[in-house]
Amino acid sequence: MNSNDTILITYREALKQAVREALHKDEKVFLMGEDVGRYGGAFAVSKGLLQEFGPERIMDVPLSENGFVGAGIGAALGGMRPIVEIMTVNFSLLAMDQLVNNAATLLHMSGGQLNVPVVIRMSCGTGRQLAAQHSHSWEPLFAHIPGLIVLSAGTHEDARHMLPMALQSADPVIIFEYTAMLNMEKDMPGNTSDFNINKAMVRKPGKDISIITYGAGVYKALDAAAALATMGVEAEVVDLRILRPLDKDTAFESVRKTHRALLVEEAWATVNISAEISACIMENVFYELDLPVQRLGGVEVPMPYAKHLEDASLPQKEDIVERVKKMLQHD
Amino acid sequence: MTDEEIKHVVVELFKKIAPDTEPEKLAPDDDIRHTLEIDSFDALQFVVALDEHFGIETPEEDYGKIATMKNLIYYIQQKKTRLPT
Amino acid sequence: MIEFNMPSLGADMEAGTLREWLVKPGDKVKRGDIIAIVETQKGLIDIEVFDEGVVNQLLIREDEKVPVGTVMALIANGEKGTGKTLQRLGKETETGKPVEEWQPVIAPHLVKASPLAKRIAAEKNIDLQTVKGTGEGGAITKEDVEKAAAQKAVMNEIKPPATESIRMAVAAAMSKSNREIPHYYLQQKIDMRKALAWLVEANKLRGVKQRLLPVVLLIKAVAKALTAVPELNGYWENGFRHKDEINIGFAISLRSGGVMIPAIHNADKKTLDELMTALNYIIPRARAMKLKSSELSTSTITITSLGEANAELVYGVIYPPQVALVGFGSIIEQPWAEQGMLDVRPVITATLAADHRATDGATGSRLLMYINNYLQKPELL
Amino acid sequence: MSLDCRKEIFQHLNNNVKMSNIIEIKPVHTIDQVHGMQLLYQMMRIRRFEEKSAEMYTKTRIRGFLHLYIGEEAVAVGVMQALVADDNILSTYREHGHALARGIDAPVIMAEMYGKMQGCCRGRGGSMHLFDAGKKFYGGNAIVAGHLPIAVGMALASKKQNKQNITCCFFGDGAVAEGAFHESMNLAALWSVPLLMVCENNLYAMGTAIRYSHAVQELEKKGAAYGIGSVAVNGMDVLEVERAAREAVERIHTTGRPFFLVCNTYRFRAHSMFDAELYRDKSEVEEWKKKDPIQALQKQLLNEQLVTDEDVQRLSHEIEQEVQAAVDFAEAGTWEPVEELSRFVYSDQRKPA
Repeated sequence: MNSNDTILITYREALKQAVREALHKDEKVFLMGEDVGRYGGAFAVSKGLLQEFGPERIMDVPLSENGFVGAGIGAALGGMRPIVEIMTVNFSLLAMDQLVNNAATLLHMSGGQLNVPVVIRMSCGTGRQLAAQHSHSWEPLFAHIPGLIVLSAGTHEDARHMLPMALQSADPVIIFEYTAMLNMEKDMPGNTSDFNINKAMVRKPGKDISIITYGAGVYKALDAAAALATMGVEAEVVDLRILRPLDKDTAFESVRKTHRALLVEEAWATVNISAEISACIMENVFYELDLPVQRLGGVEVPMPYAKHLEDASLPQKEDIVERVKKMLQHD
Repeated sequence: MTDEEIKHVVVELFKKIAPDTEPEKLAPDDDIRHTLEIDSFDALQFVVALDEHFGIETPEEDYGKIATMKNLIYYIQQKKTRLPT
Repeated sequence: MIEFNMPSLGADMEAGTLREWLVKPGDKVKRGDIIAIVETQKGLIDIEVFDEGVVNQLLIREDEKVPVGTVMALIANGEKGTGKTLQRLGKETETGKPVEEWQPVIAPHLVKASPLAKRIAAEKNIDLQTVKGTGEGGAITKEDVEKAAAQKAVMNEIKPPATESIRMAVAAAMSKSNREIPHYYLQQKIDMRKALAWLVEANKLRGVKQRLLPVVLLIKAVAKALTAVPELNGYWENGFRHKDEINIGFAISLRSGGVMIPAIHNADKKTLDELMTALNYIIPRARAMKLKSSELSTSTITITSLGEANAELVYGVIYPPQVALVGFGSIIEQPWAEQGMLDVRPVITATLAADHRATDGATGSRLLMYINNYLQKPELL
Repeated sequence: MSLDCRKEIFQHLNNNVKMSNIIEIKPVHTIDQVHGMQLLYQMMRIRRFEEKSAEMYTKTRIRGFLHLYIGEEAVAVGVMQALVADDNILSTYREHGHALARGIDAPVIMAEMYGKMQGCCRGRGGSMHLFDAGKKFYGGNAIVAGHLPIAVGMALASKKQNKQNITCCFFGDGAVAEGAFHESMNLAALWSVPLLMVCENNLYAMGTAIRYSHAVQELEKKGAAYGIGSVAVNGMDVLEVERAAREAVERIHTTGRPFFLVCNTYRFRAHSMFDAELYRDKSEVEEWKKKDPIQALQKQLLNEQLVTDEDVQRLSHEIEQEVQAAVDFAEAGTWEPVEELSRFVYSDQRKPA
């Protein structure tokens, strides 16, 4: 792609443009969430939108996660196109009943009669010293649930373009957005003609090892791959993007090429997305493997506050580089 | 079994062990190992084959009794009649 | 007649105990009447009747425990019954299908290799047992198999199964040997009386198929001698490289001309029976020219044995990069002087051709002495 | 309602709420013959359908949980008179009565409980999850109070789209103890949405009596606390329920605000089929059975000579045939092929790229 076709943008601005565009395009779309209006969004993503669209379309809601997420589901059933923002993924636990028992089940329980076209946005991730109750990586939790579509916006491109795609889905979509990336400025491809929310993406091609990741792991993996390149290792970085229904084929394709896989994510390693991908690799492309699949996940501890402990509990770029070196060192 | 039938089987056995020889051309009194250039290993294979096909155990001291085709056929006939069928 | 059954009040109810009948035969009952009290794990539950009629017969006594569905009473209704007996759900799915014939295929786990390495090995017909792993913990990786495959391809090129090319390969190797290796030769006559006598006795204990040939004694004697004289077991590659494994290359002459020299691995550690088994495995395949490249490339020394009715002694040509070759002539009867007495003994002449760059005559001589000594004590072989 | 109680409620009211939120429904004594027969027919039909369901349950034709509405029929039938086809309805797991009163055919309900493909949800829902999008009947929800936030959202959608329909949400006294109830009441009032919240107070949350669940047992007071118009009525009297519901719906239309209708009622049957009812006395059940809503209406109609015994017999006979037809339909139904198992997890329109 030509460099003229990229746009320099912050992750926050990408998110905001997506919401703004959706509100302009379809009058049935409205944004509801805690402090999305007068406050301007807890992370300033929706700043200014209240003034532009008014309180009917930028709805501040009380601190009732179960209530307003359920209301979002109801509004979707009633013909609207709600975007529900849960301020942080940590509070989504209070809305779990609505997400699991209603959003995910109504289509099936009704024998195909009812669609729930609701989009839930959640700010999430770690790395800002917010300690145990505000640093959750709940992607695996939601990816476990049939009936939900679970997206992880690990790049600026996805921050900008996943939402419009999600609003075309007849089924409930959960989008994970990453707080730690909000201020990050990146070049984003301007051309979106082949954009989709069905396929994982190879963010950097390589032939020696597949680093399969998503969300906050994507940029870390790309940085690690750049470092590895200086050592003569061509790592391929796969961004899973769609955590349910998981696009396994892209991962398999990559393993067929490199024959080695390192799975990276911030969520606790036990029963995480990597565990699922690893099992799928065993089931489907076992005979492509030249090394055992390896994982780098979060250390299994409630997130500590102190910076050095927080850093140590998450897979970092250096950890990825070290692990890859170890995997490839045997000759 | 007639002598001819035994000879036929024996020839087949030799052909299997030493495919590039022509055991059917052996004269009754030719020294088999010498004529066919069979070494001790092939000879042992042949004794094993005799055991498998005719149920005849050939002790090492009898190796001299099976050196020619004539003797070999006689030896087999003798051994066979001695065995209960 | 209508059947009144022990009702199923939940999937977790399997049986109930009748505690009390609230009706007796002859009583009229109508839909919704409570006619029995049944005890379940959740306590006493009133049981209603869904039909109308006259109680004809009570089939279950009070305090009797019966499974769900058991007929507890018969109720007579003048007209045709509405409560036709319904089959229990689920039965229809249990009807006996023929049991599928199924045999598990469980291959033994023999080598430590990556799945990809295994797949490539299968595709390229490489025996993983012969591939050395360089991966984690000695695991065979894709690269290892591909290396082995490349080697095999080379071997196949120099060893097409045509007699002529075997002749050419032997010619090339022997020319190289004669050109590059400064050979020295030693020879030693060996009395085989004890060895052959021991063999006759040993073979009496064995079935036809287990019989040993004299050559296995020779092989084992050489192998054991090499453990005492390791300087002759190895390669000359810019200097002598000793090999720990004693892999004996055994020269097999092909009827159509040429020789093949497959290796008998770890010959010093094999019993005589195992050596015989190895020969039984190798010789027919060598003659059929079906040897694997690895079997041809791993020997650390060569033995050539002429067998019976042949020349008395052989001066061999070393197979490079090996540094020694042991030759055995035919066993022939010869006059033999021992302790001032003359006797006739079966005698074999052992020869050694050795690379003078690697060893000197004294070393070679020690090897022949050891071989002789071992053949005098066959029971120790 | 005592005066003391009212004072207490007003003390809790938000200052912004100007009107009195506890409403009284004036009794009406006249009844139209045809309408009276209609109400009686609907209640009798629900009861007979459920008795048959219980029978089929004991014979293992129906499985899972089966919660019977017997005794509470007046609530569903009464409230439903006030609703029109465009209104949304959400209910609980004790919803056969609501489904039938809403007009979902008995055979497809029975087939659903049998787990057959001809059921209203193709056997995916069962007794606790009856849905009919065409009838705007949104379940059949088995997490207590889980559907209340959805009802708020549906009402919100109507408001945003300037639709004239309202949303009616049925739930029990147990739900009132859930956080979702309080969040929903707050949101509904805050957003002023056209929502009728109908609490069927049958005095028991499964086996726990209301006195063990609620510090304040006059549940209508909880609506007032959110500034929502609230009234409690005799849920054993279908005419009173109907009148209250009609007035409530009218207020919702005129004010655009939600309304909270508490129907005090009683379930004659156990919570579900497998229940020894250790938590209540048989005498209490017998007392309530004297207030049977079907008997009460029947008696009133006979007294006022609006129906005859023969009319009732004829109704009963028709219902018997209808219910038997539902069973026959369910029996004759077929199982959905297992190959279809994974359908309806995602919409068919979402195809892999």
